[in-house]
Amino acid sequence: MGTVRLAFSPAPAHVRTARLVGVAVARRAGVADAIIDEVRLAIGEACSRAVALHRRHSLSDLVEVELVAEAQFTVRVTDHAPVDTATIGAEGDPEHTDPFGLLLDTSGSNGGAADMTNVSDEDVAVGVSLTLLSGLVDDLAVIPGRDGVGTQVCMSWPAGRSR
Amino acid sequence: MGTVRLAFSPAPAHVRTARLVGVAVARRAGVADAIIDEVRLAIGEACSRAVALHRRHSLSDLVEVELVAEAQFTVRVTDHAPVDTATIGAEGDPEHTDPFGLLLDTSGSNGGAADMTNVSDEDVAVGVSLTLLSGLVDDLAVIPGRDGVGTQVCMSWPAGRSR
Amino acid sequence: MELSLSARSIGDRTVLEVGGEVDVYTAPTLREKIVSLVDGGARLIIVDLTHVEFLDSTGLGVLVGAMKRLRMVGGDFALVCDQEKILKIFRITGLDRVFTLHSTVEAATAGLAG
Amino acid sequence: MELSLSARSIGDRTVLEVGGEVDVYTAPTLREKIVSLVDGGARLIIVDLTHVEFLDSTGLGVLVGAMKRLRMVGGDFALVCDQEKILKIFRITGLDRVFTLHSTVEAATAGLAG
Ligand SMILES: Nc1ncnc2c1ncn2[C@@H]1O[C@H](COP(=O)(O)OP(=O)(O)O)[C@@H](O)[C@H]1O
Ligand SMILES: Nc1ncnc2c1ncn2[C@@H]1O[C@H](COP(=O)(O)OP(=O)(O)O)[C@@H](O)[C@H]1O
Repeated sequence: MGTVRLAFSPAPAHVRTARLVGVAVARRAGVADAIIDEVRLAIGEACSRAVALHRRHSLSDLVEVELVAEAQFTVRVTDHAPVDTATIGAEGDPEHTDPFGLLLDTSGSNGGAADMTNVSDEDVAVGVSLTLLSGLVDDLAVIPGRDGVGTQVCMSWPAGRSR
Repeated sequence: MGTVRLAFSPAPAHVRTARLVGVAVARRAGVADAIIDEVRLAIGEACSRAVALHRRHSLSDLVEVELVAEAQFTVRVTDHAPVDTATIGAEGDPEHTDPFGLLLDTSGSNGGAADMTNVSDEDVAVGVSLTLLSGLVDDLAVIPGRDGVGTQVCMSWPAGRSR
Repeated sequence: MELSLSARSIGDRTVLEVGGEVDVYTAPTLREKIVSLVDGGARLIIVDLTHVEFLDSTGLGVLVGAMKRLRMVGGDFALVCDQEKILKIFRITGLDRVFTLHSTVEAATAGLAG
Repeated sequence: MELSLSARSIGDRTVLEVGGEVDVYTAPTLREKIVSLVDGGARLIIVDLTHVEFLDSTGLGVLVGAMKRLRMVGGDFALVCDQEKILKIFRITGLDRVFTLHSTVEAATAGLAG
């Protein structure tokens, strides 16, 4: 079946398109029905994360998704946002995100409007995104983009068919 | 909403993916429900044609689709097949394809196995493809690809929303 | 969405009911089915497109091929279709003048030159 | 597929029934709805995820924001979910330990600290 590439302006609506395409190609590649929900969620997460990063840096560059159907079904989602420490800080170490620490910064101090604005819903989302991905996908790698710009989220799943 | 690009190996299954994406983006761009069926068919035709041309020339290059959602919803389908006279002959002039002449070459002579093999089902399909496109799409242009390789089918429809 | 095919006999007529999407991906399956019906002796074939949701030029190519195949063996061929969306495709391509189109299976069965 | 939202009151509890897909595209609508319920005086909110077909990290972010918002005004917050597919998302992210999750609206209504 070969390769399908998708590239889209960093708008939330297109993340849905990416999920749609990802699932369609995965099914045709022979990915088992039982894991299609995970594939859908993982592609959505990787794309939402890329869209969020582009928007945070006011980048209109397209987010890129490459889908390759061989013995494995491989998905690569590439963003072009500068890899800065803020991003890495906000995302944390995917294997060791502490949901209480990350999310409930206001709970110990009994909360307050000022505290709450420190961690927005979007920050929480970006924070749990890689945690979710690493929990969902056994074969996951997050690598720096070419030329040191952006990151690439690479994921793969077993596929039944190779054509 | 901006731009969505799709590129795929020249396999029939991916034409379905292209229709799926095209319709999803068209809807979000605000293309009227009443013409969605035409948009689906037109994108499918343009992509089937590109896949057929790549296969005829044993090209594994990806077929490219660009979808732009602005005041108009614009679709550009690009193939990379050499533009040879055979192609142009088989496709004919889209405005003046004669269905009897093109399809029924065996009817006058009462038919025969030898005659029938002259025009295959695929030839018929490629022959009527541009006819169908030009009948379906008011705003249609078929232009040579960059560097004189391939062709680009450009189509557009009114879209309600510009974001 | 997927192609569905089901054939039945009405006297010496064979009715092939087609459902779902007839496109570049599924058209080969439709062609094989029609070839196998003709190889199996069917001479008067009615292809019922009532439940077809999508038809493209590849599907039209297969239908033209089927008609030619039947004419070659002295048979006949008719189509059933009452969906405006599909009829429009026949009209645009001029194939409404090439095929015998009926709106019901009954009309097609009566109309075929046995 | 599209997000559906419908709120009803059971005594001093507000039950927000959510259906469809809660993702990066629809999460802002869910957030606005919850904010407007809190602004309208709701203090004990149960978000019923029984009919949710898809939930991603953006949706989780909105739910966390809702809980924080309610705690700040002295309210309370609970979730209803019995779909394994969705529960798995809470478990992977550790949010099953952060949220109060019930399998029915009745259990959630009884459980909320009024
Ligand atoms: N998933 C994708 N969708 C659309 N365009 C892409 C995608 N990946 C790469 N491209 C575009 O293709 C061009 C070449 O990309 P690259 O991957 O470097 O080339 P190649 O893989 O053909 O060597 C780039 O300009 C890039 O914008
Ligand atoms: N629809 C598409 N989908 C995927 N890749 C594409 C598409 N269109 C172009 N590309 C890739 O992007 C690269 C740059 O294409 P081009 O259109 O020349 O660049 P740009 O429009 O960015 O100037 C090419 O390598 C081409 O393969």
